[in-house]
Amino acid sequence: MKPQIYLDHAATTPMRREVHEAMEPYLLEHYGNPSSIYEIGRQARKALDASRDAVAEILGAEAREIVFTSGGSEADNLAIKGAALAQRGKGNHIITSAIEHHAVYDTCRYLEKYGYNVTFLPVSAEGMVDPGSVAAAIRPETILVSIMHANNEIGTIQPIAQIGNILREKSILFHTDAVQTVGHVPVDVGELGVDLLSLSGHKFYGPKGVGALYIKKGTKIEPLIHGGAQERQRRAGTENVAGIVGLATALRLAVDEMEETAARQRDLRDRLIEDVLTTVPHTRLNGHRTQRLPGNVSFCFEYIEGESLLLNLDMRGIAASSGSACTSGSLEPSHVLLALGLPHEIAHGSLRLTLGRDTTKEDIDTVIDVLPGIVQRLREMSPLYDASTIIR
Amino acid sequence: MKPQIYLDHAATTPMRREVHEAMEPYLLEHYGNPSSIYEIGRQARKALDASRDAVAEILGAEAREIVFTSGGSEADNLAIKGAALAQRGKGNHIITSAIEHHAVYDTCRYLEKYGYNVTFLPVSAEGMVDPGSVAAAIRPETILVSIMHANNEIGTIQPIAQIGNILREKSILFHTDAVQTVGHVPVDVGELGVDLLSLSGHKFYGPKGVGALYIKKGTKIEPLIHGGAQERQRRAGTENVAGIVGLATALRLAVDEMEETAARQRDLRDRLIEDVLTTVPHTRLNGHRTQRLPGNVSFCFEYIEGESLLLNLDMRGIAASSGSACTSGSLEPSHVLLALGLPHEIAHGSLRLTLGRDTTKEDIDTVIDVLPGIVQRLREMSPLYDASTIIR
Amino acid sequence: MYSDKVMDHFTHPRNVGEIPEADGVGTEGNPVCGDIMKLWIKVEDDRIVDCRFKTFGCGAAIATSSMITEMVIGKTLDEAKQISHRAVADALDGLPPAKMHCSNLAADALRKAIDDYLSKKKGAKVKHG
Amino acid sequence: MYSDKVMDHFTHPRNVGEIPEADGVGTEGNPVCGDIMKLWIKVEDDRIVDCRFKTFGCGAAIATSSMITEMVIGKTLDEAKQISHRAVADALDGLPPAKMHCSNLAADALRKAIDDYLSKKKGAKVKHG
Ligand SMILES: Cc1ncc(COP(=O)(O)O)c(C=O)c1O
Ligand SMILES: Cc1ncc(COP(=O)(O)O)c(C=O)c1O
Repeated sequence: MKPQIYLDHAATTPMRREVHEAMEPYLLEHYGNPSSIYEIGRQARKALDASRDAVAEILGAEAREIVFTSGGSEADNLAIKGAALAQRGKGNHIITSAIEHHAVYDTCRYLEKYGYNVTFLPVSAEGMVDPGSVAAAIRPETILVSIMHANNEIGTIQPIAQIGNILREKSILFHTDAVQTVGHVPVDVGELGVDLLSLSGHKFYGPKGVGALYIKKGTKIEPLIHGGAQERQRRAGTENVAGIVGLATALRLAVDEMEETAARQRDLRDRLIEDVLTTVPHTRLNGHRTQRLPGNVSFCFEYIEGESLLLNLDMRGIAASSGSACTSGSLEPSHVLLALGLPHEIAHGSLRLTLGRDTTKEDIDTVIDVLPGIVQRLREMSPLYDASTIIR
Repeated sequence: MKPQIYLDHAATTPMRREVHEAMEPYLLEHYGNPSSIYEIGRQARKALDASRDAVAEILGAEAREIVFTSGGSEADNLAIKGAALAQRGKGNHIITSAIEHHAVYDTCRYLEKYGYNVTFLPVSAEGMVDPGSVAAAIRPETILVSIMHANNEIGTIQPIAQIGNILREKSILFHTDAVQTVGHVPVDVGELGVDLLSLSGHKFYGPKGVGALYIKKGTKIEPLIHGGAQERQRRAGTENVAGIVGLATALRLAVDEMEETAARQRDLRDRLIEDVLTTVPHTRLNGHRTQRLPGNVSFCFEYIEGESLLLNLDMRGIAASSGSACTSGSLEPSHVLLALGLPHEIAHGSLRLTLGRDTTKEDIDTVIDVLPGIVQRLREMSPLYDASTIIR
Repeated sequence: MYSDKVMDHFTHPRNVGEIPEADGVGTEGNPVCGDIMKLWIKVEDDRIVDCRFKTFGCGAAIATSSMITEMVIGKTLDEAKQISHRAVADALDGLPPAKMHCSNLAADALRKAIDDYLSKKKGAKVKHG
Repeated sequence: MYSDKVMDHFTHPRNVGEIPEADGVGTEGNPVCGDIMKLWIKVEDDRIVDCRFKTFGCGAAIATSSMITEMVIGKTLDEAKQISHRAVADALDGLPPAKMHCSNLAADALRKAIDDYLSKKKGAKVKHG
């Protein structure tokens, strides 16, 4: 049973048929190990090379600057641990933001255990990092800055190019987690001024379990996975050839239709935001009103809790999420929402609806139709509701 | 163009159609993120759970003891770095062998840079680790022993259960890299007496880019990839659902037909070994004569170099390898062959032929037919050949 | 994730609402953790004759609240006090491990409501005595 | 991986073998590295009239050996000495980066063979002179 309305594209996207078709030969016939010198290995190697060229070209990079990984999390870990360990001699201070994905956030916390000092920059109520605060946080021993390109929960797009400009002349590495932007908005490593950039295939209609890290040439990085000489010694392990071909194919398709898809999504997004804000009282929009991902809508509904909202939506055929899908196992409200200054009980009532390339006006109409009733019903069940409405 | 005779199954195996069929729904329809609570996420979660159950059952483990990774290399890195870092307080000595795969070998070398002491145990001329030497190497500060189950180049199967017995009562973690044995010979974590065991899907007709690490319950391990709460906080990142389903399916199939396949391969293997040793002079068998993988044949042909041998075989439609496929990028002869005591020039002349489930008697006949001529031709071109034949 | 029973109680929660002139009220949880449960009881002859709830929380929190109201109506106070966390979860055919704390909330809120009733009664007795 | 030209020279190597009464012999490489090349030349009037080789090594080593014998036959010693590493690789339509050292071997063996010839000639002159 497929949900009729899938609105959780920030969690993962359905793989495109064209991507599957591109992968299939490398799952079956061309099964060679790309490190082998005989014909069937060379076929795999060619596919790998072509995929690397494609990804590099799209990002404005060189082929040898692309390292394929098992996903966004590995790319983030490789970037941050790899850069931090390789710069040990130079310093031990890292700057990041309070709203990073756990793959960056937890990795920085982990490094604190190993003698690194990390500054977690606060963000504005709209989830913006102030480039000035990055500049102000720099110390002589700062070796790395990691600020995400766009936030996965609230959709706010960060001023990466501005931060890149501040860091350009300094010998501080700059990483951005672009998992939510690559394939959705233009991403060019030169324009952003980054040394390291993470992406993940399944966020743009490619396969799960494959990602990439851009590593600007000359950037020293310690491998996370040691072993064979794959990926120019920066990432060991037999390459996921089919996955890599799938990632490159999906990225090419996403970039080709990006402008059109983004414009359509922005329209639907804005309609959804406005209609919900006007029809459902005590509702807040999370994230920035305009500097946000084309497909991201994030609300907090006061007096109710997110999971029960999701279950109700699921029963109506609407798939959505509350906070990051990755963290749904935890009981703590999202650190991103708390960083916006929201009190705990309001952060618990968050709903993220993320649009995709197939999302239609009808889908959005259905949500607008169904959502107010569900919220109202849950509020009526909530012991917080009555009291507060009286107070207001 | 498919090579007619693929004899490099230790490098990678062709994925089975049944595996592809099992994966396909999770590449396309059931694309949900397993961490999501709505229906399409729960489908993915169920598939993940079922795959974990299957792998656990086959290994004689519990489901929660299985962590899925992006392959054998990641599993090895997670096991060794994860265990070493988590035991930091207890000691800093690691015991391993001189013939480990680079994913273990290089990881241990890497840890040496961070204050760990590593003993690389020598092996016999047949590539055997002496369990007594493991016992003798133990120090009060020993925290981890890592000995591979079977070697990928020379096929020698190690006495893991015996080593496990020695370590059983000690508080020293025991890891085995079983990438070459899982799916090929019986592997039961209880019988082997290990705390950690690595495996990789593409070595048993499953997909590339997915593997697993068995982590005995109670074993403390630091994650290699931090971030989301996936895999019980031991390995972050959106799960490669289709890959994991493929791995479990392939393993089930491999285990079901293991006995029959292994018996057939052993016959062909032994015929190949005997015929080549009798028809090609100045040839050595690498590895143990009987304690070896059912599909592994490894020779050194004196006076010639492996790559030119491989290219000649490839032109005759035979895909084979020289040393490990992963290391074919390097110019150094294999550390495994050198550890057997072979001089450099002989180690350069190695040829590995690894049989698969589809390998036929005809395939082996063709190799036996073609190989002596190729070797002879290359020898006639070799400046080392004349001189030496005279000396002998 | 959730059993059919949990989903049934979540979708069709029994006894939602307040009892205007309740004999006892109990609140458990706090908004920081994302779960608050408030429970009202009506008592006659040491027997709970009505029980209603309001809950802010996840699916499990709502289902356990609903479940406990069903379990408790008709029971004596002594019987009601003996309803364990486990019993609520079992009556729902189990809860996911991460959600087990929700069954605590419901049982604890009930206990608080009973205590509230008993202390009021004692207070009334003292006054009249 | 290898160009068609490399594969052609590898598959059909030109001038394999020894020259029994060679005027010069050069050996380069060592078995530890996995590449040894031995090259014989026949010289008439300061011109290389024949050149043969034997090589223990990879595909690139065999192809560069074969290539250099073709390039060198008919050349004067001075011309032959100027054959650069790059020139051998270029004549083969390039080599993979990891294999570039193989073209060094061939050019170096040639230089050694020429030096051998020259030093013998000098020796002969000295003896007869
Ligand atoms: C013994 C052994 N360990 C580890 C690996 C690494 O596995 P993977 O290539 O899946 O990372 C391999 C194969 O390459 C192997 O043969
Ligand atoms: C911003 C961001 N970074 C990193 C990740 C991790 O990517 P993956 O799940 O592919 O490891 C995600 C998605 O989960 C993300 O949204």
